[in-house]
Formats: sequence, structure tokens, C-alpha cells
Amino acid sequence: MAKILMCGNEVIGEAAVHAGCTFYAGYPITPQNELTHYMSFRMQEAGGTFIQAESELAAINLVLGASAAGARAMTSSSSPGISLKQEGISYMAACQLPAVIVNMMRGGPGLGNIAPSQADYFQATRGGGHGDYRTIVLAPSTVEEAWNLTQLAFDLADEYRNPVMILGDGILGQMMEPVEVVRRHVQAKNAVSAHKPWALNGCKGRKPNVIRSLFLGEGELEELNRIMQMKYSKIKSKEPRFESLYTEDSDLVIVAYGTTSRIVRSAISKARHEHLHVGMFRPITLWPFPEAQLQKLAKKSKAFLVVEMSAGQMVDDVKLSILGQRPIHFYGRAGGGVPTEEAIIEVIKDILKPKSRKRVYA
Amino acid sequence: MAKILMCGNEVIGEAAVHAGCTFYAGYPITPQNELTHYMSFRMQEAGGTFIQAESELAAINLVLGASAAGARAMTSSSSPGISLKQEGISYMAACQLPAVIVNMMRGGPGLGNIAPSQADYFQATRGGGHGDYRTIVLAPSTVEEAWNLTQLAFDLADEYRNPVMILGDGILGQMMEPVEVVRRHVQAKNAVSAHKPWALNGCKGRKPNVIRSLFLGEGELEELNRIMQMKYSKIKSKEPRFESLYTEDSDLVIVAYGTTSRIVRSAISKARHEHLHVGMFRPITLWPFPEAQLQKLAKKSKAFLVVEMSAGQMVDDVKLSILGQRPIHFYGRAGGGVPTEEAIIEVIKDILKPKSRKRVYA
Amino acid sequence: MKEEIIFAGFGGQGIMVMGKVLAWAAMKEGLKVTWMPSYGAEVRGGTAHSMVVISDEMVPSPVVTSPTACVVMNRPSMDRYEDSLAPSGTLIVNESLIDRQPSRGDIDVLKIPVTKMATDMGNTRIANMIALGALNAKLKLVSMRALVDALKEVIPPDKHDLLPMNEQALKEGARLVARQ
Amino acid sequence: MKEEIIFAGFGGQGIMVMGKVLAWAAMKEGLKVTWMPSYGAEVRGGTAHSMVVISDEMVPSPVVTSPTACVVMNRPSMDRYEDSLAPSGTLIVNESLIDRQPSRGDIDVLKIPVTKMATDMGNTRIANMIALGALNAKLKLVSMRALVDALKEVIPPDKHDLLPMNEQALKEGARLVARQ
Amino acid sequence: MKKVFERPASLRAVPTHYCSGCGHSIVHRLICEVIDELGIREDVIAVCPVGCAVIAYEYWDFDCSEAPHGRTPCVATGIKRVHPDKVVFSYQGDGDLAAIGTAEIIHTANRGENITVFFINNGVYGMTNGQMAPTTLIGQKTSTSIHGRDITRDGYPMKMSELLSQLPGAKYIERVSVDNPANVLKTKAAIKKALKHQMEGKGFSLVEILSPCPTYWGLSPKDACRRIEDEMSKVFPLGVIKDI
Amino acid sequence: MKKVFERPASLRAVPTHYCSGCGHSIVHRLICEVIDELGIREDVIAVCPVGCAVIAYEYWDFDCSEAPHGRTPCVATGIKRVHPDKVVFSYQGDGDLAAIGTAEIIHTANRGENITVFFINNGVYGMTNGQMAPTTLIGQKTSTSIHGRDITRDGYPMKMSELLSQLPGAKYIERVSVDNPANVLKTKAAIKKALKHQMEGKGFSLVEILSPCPTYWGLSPKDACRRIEDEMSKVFPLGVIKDI
Amino acid sequence: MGKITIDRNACKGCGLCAINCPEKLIIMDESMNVRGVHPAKFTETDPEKCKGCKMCAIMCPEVCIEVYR
Amino acid sequence: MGKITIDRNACKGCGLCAINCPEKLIIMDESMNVRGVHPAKFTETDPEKCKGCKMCAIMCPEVCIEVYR
Ligand SMILES: Cc1ncc(C[n+]2csc(CCOP(=O)(O)OP(=O)(O)O)c2C)c(N)n1
Ligand SMILES: Cc1ncc(C[n+]2csc(CCOP(=O)(O)OP(=O)(O)O)c2C)c(N)n1
Ligand code: SF4
Ligand code: SF4
Ligand code: SF4
Ligand code: SF4
Ligand code: SF4
Ligand code: SF4
Ligand SMILES: [Mg+2]
Ligand SMILES: [Mg+2]
Repeated sequence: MAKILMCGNEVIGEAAVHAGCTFYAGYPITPQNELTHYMSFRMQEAGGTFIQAESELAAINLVLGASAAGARAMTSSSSPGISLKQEGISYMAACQLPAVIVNMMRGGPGLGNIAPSQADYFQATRGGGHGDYRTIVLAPSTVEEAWNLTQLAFDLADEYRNPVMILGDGILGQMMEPVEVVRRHVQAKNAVSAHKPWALNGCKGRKPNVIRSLFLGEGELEELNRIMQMKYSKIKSKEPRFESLYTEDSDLVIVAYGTTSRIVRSAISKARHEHLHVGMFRPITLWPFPEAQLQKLAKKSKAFLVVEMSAGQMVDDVKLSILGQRPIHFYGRAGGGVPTEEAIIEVIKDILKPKSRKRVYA
Repeated sequence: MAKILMCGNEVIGEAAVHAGCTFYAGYPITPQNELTHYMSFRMQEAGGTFIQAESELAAINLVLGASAAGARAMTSSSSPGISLKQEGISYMAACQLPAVIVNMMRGGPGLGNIAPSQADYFQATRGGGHGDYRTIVLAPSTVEEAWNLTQLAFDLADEYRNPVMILGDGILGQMMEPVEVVRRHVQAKNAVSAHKPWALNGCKGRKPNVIRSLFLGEGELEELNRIMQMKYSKIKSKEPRFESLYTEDSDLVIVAYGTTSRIVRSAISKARHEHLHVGMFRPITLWPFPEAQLQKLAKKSKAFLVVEMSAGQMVDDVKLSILGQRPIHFYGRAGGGVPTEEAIIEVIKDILKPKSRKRVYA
Repeated sequence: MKEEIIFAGFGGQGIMVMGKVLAWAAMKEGLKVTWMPSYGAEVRGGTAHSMVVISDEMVPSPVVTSPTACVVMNRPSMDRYEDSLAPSGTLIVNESLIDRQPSRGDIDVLKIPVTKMATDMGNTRIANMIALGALNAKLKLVSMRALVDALKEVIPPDKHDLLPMNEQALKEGARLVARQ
Repeated sequence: MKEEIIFAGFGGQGIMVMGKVLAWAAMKEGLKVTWMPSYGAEVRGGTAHSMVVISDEMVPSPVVTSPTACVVMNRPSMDRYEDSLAPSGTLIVNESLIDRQPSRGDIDVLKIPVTKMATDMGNTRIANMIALGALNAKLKLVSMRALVDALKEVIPPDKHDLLPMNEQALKEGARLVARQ
Repeated sequence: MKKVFERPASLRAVPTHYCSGCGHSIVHRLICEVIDELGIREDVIAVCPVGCAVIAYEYWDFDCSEAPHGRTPCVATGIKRVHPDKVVFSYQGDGDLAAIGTAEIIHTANRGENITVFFINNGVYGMTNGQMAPTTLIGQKTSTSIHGRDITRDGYPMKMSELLSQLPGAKYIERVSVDNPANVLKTKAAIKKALKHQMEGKGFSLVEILSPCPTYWGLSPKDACRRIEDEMSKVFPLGVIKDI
Repeated sequence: MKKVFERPASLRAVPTHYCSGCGHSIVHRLICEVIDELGIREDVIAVCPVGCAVIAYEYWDFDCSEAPHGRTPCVATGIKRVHPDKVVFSYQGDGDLAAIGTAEIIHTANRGENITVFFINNGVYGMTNGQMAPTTLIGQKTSTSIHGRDITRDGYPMKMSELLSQLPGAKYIERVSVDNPANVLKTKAAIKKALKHQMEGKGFSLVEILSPCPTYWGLSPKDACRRIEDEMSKVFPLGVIKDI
Repeated sequence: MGKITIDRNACKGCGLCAINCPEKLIIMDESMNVRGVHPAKFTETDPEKCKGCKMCAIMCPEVCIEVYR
Repeated sequence: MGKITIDRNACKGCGLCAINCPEKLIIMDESMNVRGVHPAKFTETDPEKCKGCKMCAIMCPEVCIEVYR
């Protein structure tokens, strides 16, 4: 297959089709519109359902219904719209329903702007909704990775019966990059897999199924939570994904994900030319955060630097991994600012050669 | 003033009136209904506005409008309803609008149940909505404290022009306890204070005011975020509140808030009778978390135990405060379970006298 | 001193009021107290209960799981709460509506036909106060005066014509215990 | 090798297409490439731009803040991007619509009346391809063959009758540079 | 003698949690009677609301889903689009449908989704202790309108069926009640008609049922039924509102 | 000669961000003309929508608030209840009012809030690149209906003014358009009537304005105006819908 | 000619059967059932009047009435 | 008797003034303004035909027309 040039939003849509997604509901919002546009015709071509919902609330609950019915289902939005989906996400997690939710983050808070941002990290990784639940969060850094992680997202969602979030930003969504895409042209009309015995499709030959999250009986909800926490423990041990770059011989390890990691990667390659021993640890799953894997690096490297397009959110997870063993620095830009290579290199120098200048990042 | 017996929900309502709240909008949900009921007549008596909104979304945005107009305004709900308010809260934070939001948490996730819970801690302290914002979070543990903290909430909201959340649960809300309440009977019709020069009340004699969170100009949104982060730094240094109990001579410090802290307090008093050196650190502000104050205790005590009605959320903040200096144990019940004194005492013993039994809490 | 009491029965039997009157009375006597309504499992119907904790120290949790005393006004309440009663706890049983005998031997049981007594006194609704009067006399929690004062706080002003009848019921309950 | 190029002009001038054709061509020649449309400040109207980064290493950010080359198709674009151009960068100016002279002295300026040329060739819409042809020739980015191939990918099949004209425009642009 | 009336097979033989004289129970039974008569128990998927009927799945012996409060028709739509051959209905209270779920029911009807909605109008929020609903009558006392619903503060009782009938996507809408045997039988007929309508692929159908909530009307079951006849059906007239 | 037409004082002399021929700009000006004529600039508080008109506050020289998408009437209500003596209006697109904000506009109207709503119906989501709106015409091509709006999938164009007019709380509702000078003048008259209506305390008023979006209709401004006359106003007839 | 049976302990005592029986054959029992309510009771005096018309059962929210004819 | 002025550089060239002038006194200029559009231009040939009827200004979205009479 030859590569083609495609933007991240559309690639996610095509990857979803490829993964057997037969239901998409969404409400327009920049910078994820290309995905909604794409699905508006592609779902029909693929024999699935596209609904332009009246709101994000409607969209997530349409997806809840489709998922309850056994379909692979997806919705997408950007920051403010994702905030509106929080109740629905909490319900889906509690009902143990799979689904893929795409958040192409934009500058916030409030209406903010449509520039790239990573300030919904807390919301995505800690559960912006109510109650003790988590969503698996995948953070692609290239269009090609978006192709792969979207398919993975559907598999993980089904495997764990839990919503999975793809977290990107306007750069990932709108940028075109070469990618090898396999277009599948026909999908099964109803992709209710035999291996979803819990799904609702009429109780022929079995006891009725119930999809619910209300548990009023003494201890019942505690039991659901126990089951969910066990699942989450399993995910935490099995599913952390990350990429390391030069972490073997680095005095300073930069932790960055998604779009930011691209810029960090390039800054590092320049810094290495200047003989600065700096490497990168790139979490691919933001939840589960690759805590143990990062923890290991605390032995080797002298310091850590977290670079985010936010006021500092992932920095909590890095601190929780390193637990005071090494200094952790932070450099971020909030509200849609994109860190430049130059600025990152400067920070690297400040940390590794503190004589040259004295600034504190924390 | 003699004490009277009143439930937490109603006390919060009366305290709001006392603090000059003239606008309340809410949508019913257990276990906070007594507050909505109370405000439905009390606001009118006090010359303010009560609106039973068509939804939680409507409620938070009615409050946004009232706050933009300069009024002291409040809304209340419980977990699922608070999830629905996340977009609005993010907007209010970004627009720098004061307001008081009450969350009487219930068992989750999803519809869950109406039993007490503390599983919305992440949502409340990290911003369940999108973007880099925080809400001040106050956690009363008694009805009397609810009376005081509600009034404080309005003051802090105005001082910092930021939403403040009161975080309780069904026990705090529905329990009656003795409290000294001063009923003020008349309120100014329109409580638009002269000291809110940003408020919307017609541009007579001044330039028009605009309440907004959209900033499209190059760097503008970054500047808003800078201002907000400066504000948050100030709050972090000035506003942490907490209570210590026997922390001076404790081998083990239990960290607990709200309802849970009551049970812990009692467990501690029993444990001390058995000569167990155990104390309590009770955060009253959950954000800003009294990190520095807790950090100090790391020198004195050998271990920490976090007790929460959740699968472990505040434990992150405790870890971020102690940063690996001491072992941190966790005991929690999720999904509406309330820890018992006996269970807590058992855990205390397990930690302080590990020979007796070997269980791990982490 | 710490008493953890559950009042239970049908909605309509004045279960909430029973607890509130006791709680107000205890507060007036300077004790620490909490009152808590039903919560949790029930949706609609079924039994209602209210929980009162009275103590000379701050009350940790108003949620009572192992009560020191229990007033059961109907059969389902008895079925539900008998087992949870703490050893040597007190069980006040509304004999009029509960046909079965308590099964535990390690508790103190007081059976009173409160519904019948109330009907005889002219108003079924005051059965709750008879039971409360009895409970209070049995456990010597607060003074009768405090209870009677508390009635005024709990019963809404527009129903204060019912105060004398409720007071009478409290006293009737107390008398019954005294006679035993 | 790394080129960061901004194409800018009015909506309707084919600004997005210009970038996409170059990006496709670069990809076909095995280079790493990103294309990125306008984002950020604009709501409606104003100038549109697209950004292409071509490199032999993985492209860090597709957002170009300091371009190595810039094609400005109208006056507001020139006003906006001239200053951001990297030192000794290349500026392709649509002379037909831009009356002012570039103010910087440290850059390489190429002025071409692409709109007029396109009109002369029979279709104002191909002005973008003339400019692209010139840019490519000037910077020696990709082969003409790759550009022509790329056209087929970017122009939707139902408009493939326009391919020859676009190809001609690319070549015309290239020729112009060669002549200089 | 032959048994001429018994519990429908698809209604489980368990006691309900509903208050004495609550209309929900009657409607639950009617739905099951119709499902049995149509022989579609194995083809039905129901979506239960957040409201007093939240645990209807405890009583109904067929596939059911919960839905977040008010989003009931979205969940039903999601299911129906995945299984167009199944019979999907949502069951919603007036808080669920006419307050928090206003947008959802309107757009579901407008898209002409081929689902059926059973709308239980009892004029209060039963589950959360009897607050005012959009359908509460003027002057009616509830826990958030202790002096009675006041139009200047609280607005007017909303006639959702009439409103929805304006949408071309809505095909069959009827208002019925369960206050006496004749009306109960009409309710059953309407339920049957609506489900058949769906099975014939005719599009969105809704049956609004005026239903007593003795508890939060503060009335005996008998008086609650009388109130439906005397007051409620004056504001919400019974009958077919749309049928095309 | 005397100047007989100039920019109204409350419309700032700055270029707008609107596309060439966009109806938003015309309506902005008309609102300002009316405000100037009524002399209420210092008493007006406007609530701007999320939509192409999101930064209307850059143009309007009076107090303004933003509102989350669709919650515009809630924010306006909050303001009005605090300042009943001010003139408060919300300005909303069809995505804002007829999609995400359906519940809010209906309940605001139903409560009879004494505010005014200017509803810009351009049949698409302008700001987010021209997707289908609830008001998109059947067959109309948009970025999410590239083969044209299909009623079986997407439902029907929603007539919000007609729907809202069913609610007793709504007092004055009129549909106008800005496709030719006569209609522009009628629009101005409707805007004035609505604001006066509010100032007289008469309750909820709404003016729906059919407004060209040449960009996402893929038409020249001239043809866009023609389309309003030829197609749009056939589906959305002009005129007073309610006035009591 | 008809008859009914009432599940005494399932009955919630709403009385809707009683008021809707055209023959007034259902009364509310003086004694309480396990739920603590006065359940409906089929007449003992003139059961033969029952027409098996089902009106009682149709109204019963708790489905505690079975009708024979 | 009237006349109009057009703010040439504010004009977005929509042409709504031109099509709505009853006297057809407005044409679109051949040359572009700073915005790169062909702006509206008041007739130079027969300005006296202008009645000052304001139709042009009423339609102008950009408020770039002033009318005198
Ligand atoms: C998001 C959310 N808001 C509020 C609630 C609380 N709640 C539960 S049921 C209900 C209303 C019930 O009223 P209705 O829909 O009329 O049903 P009924 O109980 O009267 O049958 C409310 C507000 C909730 N569970 N979730
Ligand atoms: C919660 C939320 N959802 C979606 C969006 C994205 N969005 C911005 S404007 C808009 C719709 C605009 O359409 P309309 O209301 O018709 O206004 P127009 O631009 O056409 O005037 C949308 C969906 C948003 N900002 N917030
Ligand atoms: S509260 Fe009302 S609606 Fe709910 S079960 Fe009781 S009677 Fe029925
Ligand atoms: S996109 Fe449409 S509505 Fe938005 S400014 Fe352009 S023409 Fe106006
Ligand atoms: S079947 Fe008819 S006659 Fe017989 S008891 Fe029932 S209602 Fe009365
Ligand atoms: S209708 Fe049913 S529940 Fe009601 S009294 Fe009669 S038998 Fe009992
Ligand atoms: S004022 Fe009237 S006649 Fe004069 S240019 Fe304008 S439209 Fe034409
Ligand atoms: S109407 Fe205004 S903007 Fe449009 S062409 Fe005429 S002067 Fe220019
Ligand atoms: Mg209801
Ligand atoms: Mg629109």
C-alpha cells in the first residue's frame, strides 16, 4: 500500500471504519470538524449509522445506546463539548459499556480558542465525571499513530468494556501527514458480535439483559466498584504504553506526549548536537500512566522536565511516579500557546547548565 | 442565640441568604433536595430569585448570568448533575465570575445510588471541565461548619472572582445537628455591589463591560491563563485551611475530610485509649490542598493513612505532599459504603503493629 | 454515654417526627446529637427509618448500623432491624402490628400495643409518641420536660392544637414503663 | 534539509490546494512532510494560509512561525507574513494584487504577476499553481513530475479536466524562474 | 370457570416498589399485556428513565437499558438504529421528558426515529420528593412551589404532546389516562397501536399517560384518580393528537 | 444636503469579521439603530451566542456577555432577573437556539421571561464550517449532508418560531428576513417592537430573521438573498406568528 | 357469573378495585396484611353478584386480582 | 435629489447595494481595494439620478455607505 496524505481527524474516522465501527454520533466543534464531516458520508458508505446529534449530550447518549446494543460506536468533540459528555462517560463506565471518544483539545478554559492545547489532561485521566471510574486515554503524536491507536482503542474498549478516549489537539486533527490507510469498503450491517453476551438484542433464547448503573441494594454498588477497580488494576498492569528516546544515557529526561512530544523530539535532537545528554519519555497511554516505567528512569537520570501545552497537569503524574527522588521541572504554555524548539532548548540548558542562567521551572 | 436543629442542606441555604445570595437556580436531585426546597420559598422571602431550572445545564448558566450581572448566586446538585455543570463551571472560571456551587456527592459512577460518597474529589479539585482552571473547594464536616463555610464561600468567590464549591455528601446534607443560625429576613433587592465594577448593569457613565472567555488574538488567551494562574498561586499560598488533631505526637497521621473525618475522629479517640499514637489531619480546603502544612508532618510522623469514601482520590494529593518521604496507606470504600470506626481502628493497628496481622493498604 | 437509636416503620407512622423530637430534646439538654432520615436503598414504599445518635462527645457518624436501641412500628421493620441491634440493646415493639416474637435472646424487648393505645386515645397518629415516651423512660435519655418542649419545635405551628394530645401520648408511654 | 513554507492569500485563491500539492509531491519523493491549514485567530474572512514543512527528518511541529519561504497572494498576506520570514528566506509575491514593495532587505524576493498571468492563460484560478511552480523551481524542492502527479491526488476526480491547465501553470511558473 | 384475567407473562411476579395507587404500576402491566398479545417479548428492548420507574427492569421480563436522566430517547435511538428489526421503546416521566430531556425528545421526534415513547405525566417529580414539574398545574402545591405553581415565576404547564405534534417527524401521538377502567382500556389500546405503528415502520409514536401520584399530590388513590378527571384532563385533554 | 443615513452611534466603527454579504452584519446594525432610536444604549445588556456572531461585543457599544453554546437565554434570564429594569436580549443562531439550546429556549419562553431573543436563521452552522442545522432545508447540501439533507436520516427543517408560539409564556413572535430593503425595514420594525414589548413588561418576545450565509450556501450574496425569497421563506413563511 | 381472587399480602390497599367494581363487591379489610395496610377483600356476602367484568383487575396497580368467569 | 459616499476600503464587494439601487447607480469597481475585493462605486456618469432613497445603505452589511439628501 502506498502512503497517502490525510489529516488526523479523517484518519481517525477511517481507522474507526476499519476497526468495525458502525455507529457515529457527533455535534460539530472546531478543531475536530473534519472527523464529523468524514463520518457523515463514510458511515453510510460503510453500512453504518451517522447521526448529527442536537448536542454533545445527545451524541454521547446515542453512543451509549448503540454500545448497549452491541455496536462498536464512536463520538468526537473538543474541550467544551467533552465537558458536556462527562455525565454520559461516567454512566458508560459504570454500565461497563465500550466506546471510543475523541477529544481534539483546544485552548481553554471556557470558550477559549481553537488553538492546540493539552489542558484537558486532568479531565481525561482522572475522570471529569462523577464517581470512581477511569477511561483509557491514548495520545497519538502523529497521523500514522492515530491510525493505529484508533483501532487499538476499539479493541481495548471491547476487551475491558470501558470507554476509551483518544486525546489529541487541533494540530493532530488538522495536520496532514503521510499514512498508510487501508480502506475497507463494506461493513457488516449489524456488528453485534457474538462475544458480547451482555448486549441488548432481544432476549430470544436467553434471560433478559439489563444495562444499568443504579445499584440500590446494600453493598451492590460497592461490589460494582470493586469489580471496576479490579479491572482498572489489570489495565494498569497490562496496558501502559510509552516510547523512550535516549533515556539510557540522559542526565535529563523530558516527559511529553502528543503534539508536544514532536517538538521535544526535535529540540532533543538539536540539543544532543550540542552535547546535552537529554532524552524523552513519551507516554502513549496517559491513563494508565506508565508510572513504573518512568519510575525506573529515576535511577539513571538526574532530573526530569515535563513539557505540556497546559499550566501543568501531567506533571502530577510524573511527580507521583518519581516521588521526590529527582527534581522535576516544568515548562508549559497554557491557552493555546505552542512551545517552540528554541524555548525548550533554552530550558534544557537552564537545567543542565544552571551556571549559564538561573531560572526555576516548577 | 439558642441553637436549633437543622439539616446541612437547609443550613447551607440559610447561610447563603445570610451572605447576601439573591439568586438561586437548581434542578432537583437527591441527596440535596432539601436545599432546593428551602430556597424555593426562602429566596422569595429574602427578595431574591429562585428558579427551578429545566436542567442542571440551565441552572449553572442562569447562575452565570446572575453572577455576570453582579449578584451573589448559587446552584446546587449532586454528582451526576455536577458532571453536567462542568462546561458551565469552566466558563465561569474563565470569565472570572464568582458563584457558589454545592455538590452533595452520592455513590457513583453513573446513576449509582444516593448513599454518601466522596468520589467526586478529582472532579472538584482538578477541574472536571476543560482547560486550566481550579475551583476553591470547601469541605465542611459538621452542619455548623457548613453554616460558616457557606458564608466564606461567597466571600472567597467574590474576592478571587472564581467559582467556589462546597463539597459534602448525603450525610452532611440530610443530617440534622445543632447549629446557631441567624436568620436575616430582608435582603437588598439587587445586591450588585459597587465593588464589582466589571459587572453588567448597563454602561451608564462608563465604558461597556464585556464578560467573555473567548480570546482569539495572538497570545490573548495565554495572557488570561497567566492571570488566572497567578490568582491560583495566590490562593494556594493564602487560602489553605485545615484542622490538626494530635498531630504533634503521632506515629500515624490519618488524612480525612468531611463526613469521613468525623468517623476517623471517633476512631482515633478510641485508638488513643488503646495507646496508639495516631492523629488526624483534616483538609478543610480540598483545593488549595494544604500541601505545605501536611508536608511538615512528614518529619514527625512515621506513616500516613488516607481514609476516603472513594477508591482513592485524595491519596494523590497526600502523595504529592509527602513525595515519598513516608509510607502512605489507604483505606477507602467506594460506591456508597461508609467506613466504620471499627474498620478504621483495625487498619490503624495493622499499620502501627504490623506483627499482629499482615495486610497492605496502598 | 452514647445511644444510637433507630426508629422504623411505615411512612405515615410519624417515624421522622419521633426521631426529631428526641433529637431536639437531647440538644436542649446540652447533649451532642444528630438526626438522620432514611437514605440509601429505599426508592419508594417499604420501610422508613430515622436515626438519632445522642452522646456527650461529638457524634462521629449519624449513620447507625448497630443501634443500641430500636423502635419498630411494624413487621417489616422488625424483620429488618432486629438482627442489627447491638448485644443487650433495647427493642421497642409495636405489638399491635407485629404478630411475631423477637427471635434474639440477648436483647431487652419491650412490647407495647402503641397503635391500639393510640386509637383508644382517639388518634392513631400519636402511636409514635407513645413509643417514644416509653423508649425515653426505659433508657432515661432526657427529661419529659425537654421532650414536651421539643414537640413545639418539631410540630409545625399550624398544628399546635395537637400538642396536648402528643404530650399526653409521651406521658402515657413513660407511665407504661414506670408501671413495669 | 528542512523547508517551512507558508502559502497565504484570500479564500478562493486556492491557498489550501497549493500547499497540498507540494506536500503530496514531497511525500511521493520520500521526504517527511506535514501540511497544516489556517488555525487559531481567524474566525471568518481575513486571510487564509496553509503551512507545509518538508524535511528529511520527522517534522516536529507542522505549525510554522518563522517560515523559510512564503508565497503571498495578496496584500494583507504580505503585510502579515513578511516580517515573520526567516533571514534570507524566500518571498514569492503576487505582483498583480500587491502594490507595495517588500520592506526587508535580508530576504530573497521574487515578484510575479501570477493573477494576471493566470487570467491571460484563461483561468484566474490557476494563479496558485504558477506561484507554486515558481517556488518549487526557486527552492528546488521536488521534481516537476512529482508535482504533476500530486495534482491528480489533490484535485478531485470530477475536476480532472482541469489537470492539463494546472500542469501548464506549474510549468509556466517554473519556466519563469529558469528565465531569471 | 375460566381464568379471564391474570398477570401477563412478561411482567415478573414480584412486588413493585411503587406507592399504593401509583399509575406507573398500571402502565407497566398494560405494556406487558400488549407485548404478550403481540408476541414480541423476545424482540422488545426498553429504555427505563431516571424517575420512579427507574427500576422498571426489575419487573419487565425483557431486555432493558437505563439511560441518564432525560437522555432516554437518545439511548433508545442508539439501540434502534443498531437493531432496526427490534421493537424499542422509551418510558419517561415528565421531569425526564419535559424538563431535562426537552431537547432530546424534540429532536428524536423531529428525526422521525422509529421508536415509541410512553410518557407518564404525573405532574410532579415523584422520585425526588415531589417537586414541581413542567406539567404541574397552575396553583398546584409541590415541594418547590409550596404556595402553588405561579405562572409569573414558574411558567405554564407544558403540553408536550401538542408541542411534539407540530413536528413532521412525529406520526402518532395520543393522550390517555389511567384513572378509571374505561380509560385504562383506552391506554392499552393506544400502547398497542403505538407499538404496531413502530413494527410497521411508520416512525415516531408517543403515548402520553395522565397518571396518578397519590403520594405527592397528597391525595388518596381514589381522589388522585378523580383529580385526573376533574382537573388534569381539563388542562391536558385526552384523545388522539396526531395520527398520520 | 443633509446626511440621512449613517452608522448608528452604538455600532462601533470597526470592520467586522463577517463574510461578504453576511446577514449578521445587517442585523447587528439594525439592532443598534433601534437601540439608538429608543435611547437605551446605557440600559441594554446583550448576550452573544457561540456562532459566527460570537464576538458581536466587538461591534456593539454596550454591555455584553458571552454564553456557553445554546445556553444564551439562560444567561440572559439570569441577568434580567437581577436587573429587571434593564433591557436584556439574547442573539442566537440556529445551531445555538434550535439544536444544542432547544431545551433552554423552550423553557425560557415557557416561563415567559421578559427578555427578547433575536434568532438568526441561516440554515447552517456558519462558524464551524457549514454543517447541517436543524433549520437546513430538505435536500440542502452542507458539510455533513453532502448529498443533501435527507429527512429519513436527518429529520425535517424545524420551525422554531411556530413551535415556541405554542407556549403561553411566549407573547410576541415574528419572522422576518434581510434579503431586500423592504424586508430589512420590516426586520428593524420587528426588532423595535420586540424591545418595546420587553420595556413594557409584556414578557417573552422573539424575532426570527432569515439571514443569508453566502459562504456556506455556496452562493454569491445576491443569489443568497434570492434563495431566501425563493426557497427559504417558502418553508419559513414571513410574518407575525404570535402577538398577544 | 364470575369470581375473583385477591392476593391479600401483595395488595397495597389503594382501594381502586373497590371503587371501580360496578357491583361494589370489594371492601377494604379491617385487619392489616403483612405490609401493614388494609387489603382489599372480595365480598363474602354476595359473591354470586360478580360478573367477572374485570373492572377491578384492570385498575389494580399491583396485579393482585385474578378474575374467573 | 441625493448622493452617497462609499467607504471604498471598508467595502467587502458583496454587491447588495448595487442590485438594490432602484436607479442602478452603483457599480462594482474593476480595481481592487486593500481587502482584495472589487468595491462598490457610486456612479460617475449620472450621480444626479440619486434620490437619496437609502436602499443601498439599508442593505449594506458593512455600513460603508452614507446617504445625503
Ligand atoms: C442528571 C440528573 N439530574 C437529576 C436527577 C435526579 N432525579 C431523579 S428522577 C428525577 C425526576 C423524576 O421526575 P419524573 O421524570 O417526572 O418521574 P416520576 O418520578 O415523576 O415518575 C430527578 C430530577 C438525576 N438522577 N440525574
Ligand atoms: C458546547 C459546544 N459545542 C459546539 C461548539 C462549536 N460551535 C461553535 S458555533 C457552533 C454552531 C454555530 O451555528 P449557529 O448557531 O447556527 O450560528 P451561525 O454561525 O450559523 O451564525 C458550534 C457547533 C461549541 N463552541 N461549544
Ligand atoms: S412518588 Fe408518585 S410516581 Fe412515584 S411511586 Fe409514589 S405515587 Fe408513584
Ligand atoms: S460563515 Fe455564513 S454566517 Fe458566518 S460570517 Fe460567513 S456568511 Fe456569515
Ligand atoms: S370482576 Fe367485576 S364484578 Fe367481579 S369483583 Fe371485579 S369488578 Fe366486581
Ligand atoms: S386495586 Fe389492587 S392493590 Fe389496590 S386495593 Fe385493590 S387489590 Fe389492593
Ligand atoms: S440612495 Fe437610493 S438612488 Fe441613491 S444610490 Fe442609494 S439606492 Fe441608489
Ligand atoms: S453593500 Fe456595502 S459592502 Fe456590499 S458592495 Fe455595497 S458598499 Fe460594499
Ligand atoms: Mg413525574
Ligand atoms: Mg446558523
